[in-house]
Amino acid sequence: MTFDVARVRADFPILSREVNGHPLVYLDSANTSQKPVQVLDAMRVHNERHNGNVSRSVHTLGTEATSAYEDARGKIAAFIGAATPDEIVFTKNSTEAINLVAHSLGQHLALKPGDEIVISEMEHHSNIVPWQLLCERTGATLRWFGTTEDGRLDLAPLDSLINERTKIVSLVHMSNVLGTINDVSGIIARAHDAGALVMLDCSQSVPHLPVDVQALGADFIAFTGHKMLGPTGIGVLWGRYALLAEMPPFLAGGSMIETVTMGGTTYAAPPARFEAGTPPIAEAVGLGAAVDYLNALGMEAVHQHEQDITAYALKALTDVPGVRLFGPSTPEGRGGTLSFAVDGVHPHDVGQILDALGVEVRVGHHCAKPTCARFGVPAMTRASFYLYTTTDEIDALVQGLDEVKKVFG
Amino acid sequence: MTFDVARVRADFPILSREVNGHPLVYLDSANTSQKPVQVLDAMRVHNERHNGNVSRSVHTLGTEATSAYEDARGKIAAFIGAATPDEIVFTKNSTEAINLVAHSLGQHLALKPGDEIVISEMEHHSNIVPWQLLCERTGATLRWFGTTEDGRLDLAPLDSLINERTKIVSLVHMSNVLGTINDVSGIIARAHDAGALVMLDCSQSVPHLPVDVQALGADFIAFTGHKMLGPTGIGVLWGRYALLAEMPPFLAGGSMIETVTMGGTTYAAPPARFEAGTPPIAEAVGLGAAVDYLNALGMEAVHQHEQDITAYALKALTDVPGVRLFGPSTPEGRGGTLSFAVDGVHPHDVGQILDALGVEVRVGHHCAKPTCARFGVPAMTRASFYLYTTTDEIDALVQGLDEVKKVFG
Amino acid sequence: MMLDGLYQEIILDHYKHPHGRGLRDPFNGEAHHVNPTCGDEITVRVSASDGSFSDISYDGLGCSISQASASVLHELLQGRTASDAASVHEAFVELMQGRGQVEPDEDVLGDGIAFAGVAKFPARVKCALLPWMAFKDAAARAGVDVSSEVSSEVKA
Amino acid sequence: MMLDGLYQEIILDHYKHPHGRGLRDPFNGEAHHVNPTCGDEITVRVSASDGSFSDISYDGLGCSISQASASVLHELLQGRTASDAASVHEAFVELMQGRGQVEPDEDVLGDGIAFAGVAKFPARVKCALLPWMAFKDAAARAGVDVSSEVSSEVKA
Ligand SMILES: Cc1ncc(COP(=O)(O)O)c(C=O)c1O
Ligand SMILES: Cc1ncc(COP(=O)(O)O)c(C=O)c1O
Repeated sequence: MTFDVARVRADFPILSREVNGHPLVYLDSANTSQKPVQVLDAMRVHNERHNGNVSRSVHTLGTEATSAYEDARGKIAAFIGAATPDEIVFTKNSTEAINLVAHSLGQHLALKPGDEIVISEMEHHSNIVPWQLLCERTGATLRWFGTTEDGRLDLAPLDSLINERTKIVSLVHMSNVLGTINDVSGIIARAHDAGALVMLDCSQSVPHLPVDVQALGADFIAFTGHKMLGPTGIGVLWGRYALLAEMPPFLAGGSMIETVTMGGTTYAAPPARFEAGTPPIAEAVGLGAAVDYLNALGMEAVHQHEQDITAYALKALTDVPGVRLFGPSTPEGRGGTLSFAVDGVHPHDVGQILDALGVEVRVGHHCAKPTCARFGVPAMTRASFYLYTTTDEIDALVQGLDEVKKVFG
Repeated sequence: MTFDVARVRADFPILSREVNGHPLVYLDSANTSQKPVQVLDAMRVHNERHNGNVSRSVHTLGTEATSAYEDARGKIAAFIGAATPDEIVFTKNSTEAINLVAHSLGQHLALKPGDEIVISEMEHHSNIVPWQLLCERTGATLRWFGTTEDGRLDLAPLDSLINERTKIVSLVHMSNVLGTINDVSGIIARAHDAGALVMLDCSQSVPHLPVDVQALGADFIAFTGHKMLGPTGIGVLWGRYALLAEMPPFLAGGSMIETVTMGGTTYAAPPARFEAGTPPIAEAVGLGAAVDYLNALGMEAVHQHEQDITAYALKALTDVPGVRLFGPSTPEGRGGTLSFAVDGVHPHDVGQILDALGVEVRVGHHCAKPTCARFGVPAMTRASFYLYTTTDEIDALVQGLDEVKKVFG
Repeated sequence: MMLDGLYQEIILDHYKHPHGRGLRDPFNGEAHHVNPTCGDEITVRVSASDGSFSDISYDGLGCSISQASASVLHELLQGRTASDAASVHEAFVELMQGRGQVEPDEDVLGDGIAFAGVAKFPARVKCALLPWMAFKDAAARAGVDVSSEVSSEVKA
Repeated sequence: MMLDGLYQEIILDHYKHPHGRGLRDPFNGEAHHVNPTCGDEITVRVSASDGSFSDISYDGLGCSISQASASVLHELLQGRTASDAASVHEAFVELMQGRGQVEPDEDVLGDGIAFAGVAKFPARVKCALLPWMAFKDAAARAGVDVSSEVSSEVKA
């Protein structure tokens, strides 16, 4: 079966709109993805027919809402190969999921001066700042992997970087700037040998590749609904149940308790322990529908389509004079996220002129200032692809870059 | 102009469904409200036409999404009389908003043993457990107001409870169990005299009464979208700008930074400082539409309608033999949330039989175990009203209670 | 009304006239369980010797389903051997988790068959299971294993 | 293309041939500003004496709009008195916050009128204002007040 991108596109209402008089060419899916009508319909039906609060009512609406919410949890567990739905904690986004682990695991491990946390230079700010703050709170030391010239993790210092003082290693699975898909198996093995726990920021991988947490071997992963065809307002933390069960709560309030008196409180088992307050219910339903949509196409097929587009785009951009690519230059070990510089033109200006042509790319530091600094630039232009991206859209990008060079020639 | 409840009801698709063969009688709005088609449409249009990530792109979709998100912030600021939209922080729910203050203000004030935090016995768990945990982290002491027999804050010990050791006072504005609307002016004056800051949990008041933060006089308030016709997945923290500006961040990651290096990070000004990661964008748009809807009716009119319904319901329930009401017995100083016991029948069973008749009430501890304990019961049955509630629905509740007594007679 | 056999006469009878209620001495295992969503509580004590349960006593606060379930548990398991109790326990848990698809065996479950209707109400399954889970823990503390797997869905 | 006068020739000229660029001594006020969303940076130095700005120097990294804006700022304010500078500053900020509705006065703003088109692009207003905000801070540090209110919407 070939991947029918035209049929896929028909499911995304926004793709038929115009921008500045041109058909929309949306090349910013690493920032946020568009949503198919199936996801929007599922949320609408939920809100119009089954809206009630969860886990709190015996009434029919509450029971229907609870089933819908828990069904979504089950779908997401199956999607990533979790051992049980109880390993899935709904958060508001990836960022909250990482903060949750930084707080709760940090407290559980009783981090102290002398302990070390290892991240990398190619992280999103959401996988940097929570660990910086954890180090501030506890006196632990932050260390990091560097990035090689071709945009890969520099593994040379692996054995010294991860050592008996290392307690937590948290790395991006696929870079949102360089597109690199990190082969983390060696790092995870080393970390586990050293007695450290491993978190992976899968914000960019779970939407685009088949990800199986058993095969990955990490202890926690985070990802976010809005980058995988789902709504804003929902993210996911997966963690090994035995670890979650040992961790203290982070956010506190309704639904995460076992019993409360004014004098003290005991907590529910995971995942409830980590889901304080009314959760993003309709958003979970939407994310469940997004997972159904991805499953129906098959993540292998989605990934293959993106590999094809990426190969085409790498070739096309390499052929544009004055364009400098950051990150791996072949499709192997990378996803469909291409960052580049245009000689003598600031990314802001590149993005502005492309936008005038309906081509939506992201410009700036992509919430990854250290990655930009590593490559000696304050900002980059980034085109990122998804299951609805076509080669025509890559052609539109390339033509747009010619226009950019004309204006700033 | 009289309040046209039939016209209001026509905007809520779910109200025309049936439950167990009976027309839906939804009396659980204190748990979560239903959503008018205007809110659902606004979100749908946003997702189908203007979806992009915010504050990160120069492209048209990103700019449209950012305007929509910031417009919503402006609407909410105006709705509660905030001095500037920068005083509005979007969170995922009330619970996160309270946790944010407990962490960030707790750190800012450098709480220590000997310091005191004052809450009350009629709080929702979301306004109890975050303060218990803050006390655990810092060694501060938690103290609380009791509740009188008729369900009001017991202000007798005000002057001793709030004293020079008090640093934070956090109280519910309207009780989600007793319906009591707390007159907080005296407490706030006393707290400010003592040098303490005051947070109000307005989860139940902002949806139902005109609330003006200038008139209220508190330093922080929290409320939640899903209880005020808006979607799940969004809540609001309002704080005085000067205080927010002094407070350290809580959740960390994308969008809350000024600059990031591997060695250290500086933070953006509020509200961005407290909105790490991709925020609930479509949810903010929905909440903005909810505020538009409430404004179009007028909060005074909404409140008056609920007062009328409450007066009717208080009378009707008082007339049912064997029903014992908790909380204030007249509509003065209370909202449309009525909790009660039915002699000899457990709330679970009351709720189940009412549900069989299509009447959706909440049963259980309502995330307020200490309130239940205060009145000597492990659980209560609660009927709660909103702008779409009719006197016919109150009649259906009363008839349902007759049926309950028949089954368990 | 669409109560679909939830409030069987048998259940209401056990609720209004509970068997064996009240905490008694002696006992060698006790457990206190709470349903965090609704606040129902139960304490179960067992006195186990020579491989059988000479007394099972309990006290608690809760709805008709949880209270009747405790009464039925007492009736079914009091005086039984550990292995008998384990098979009854297993049959009851299976019935409750069957979403209304399991046909109960009256020979094994006695009055417990009245709970078949409860299995169709996901929110109430926890009520029915509360005393049984507390009993299992109390028995474990008395050194007797009465295990039957409870799926995570029911725990949630 | 729908660039609506964003990239005026004047702007591109200032971008390609910036006036007064480079940090110079002496100075008695300096400020470094960053646009957190795009990473643009600028450092502005002022040398203020006898109530006028004898030198305004700057260096930075940024897009055509922010760089051209710094060049125009230099051209307009270098050598001017504090009160002249304040009124030009105010006129420029007003133009930028006008969402394209404000008619610029060439007598006051000179080449600055080329930025009228920028006001229609909310995402770029911050770029144009970056040097002006840094200048204001640098002047304040040199003891000279050049205040004009910047609405919170533009800060955001
Ligand atoms: C008084 C009160 N406070 C706090 C909350 C918590 O709101 P949320 O669950 O949306 O965080 C609620 C509702 O559940 C409430 O009624
Ligand atoms: C690699 C990576 N990590 C974390 C995040 C944060 O995701 P969110 O903003 O949904 O929290 C993103 C996207 O913004 C990302 O690309």
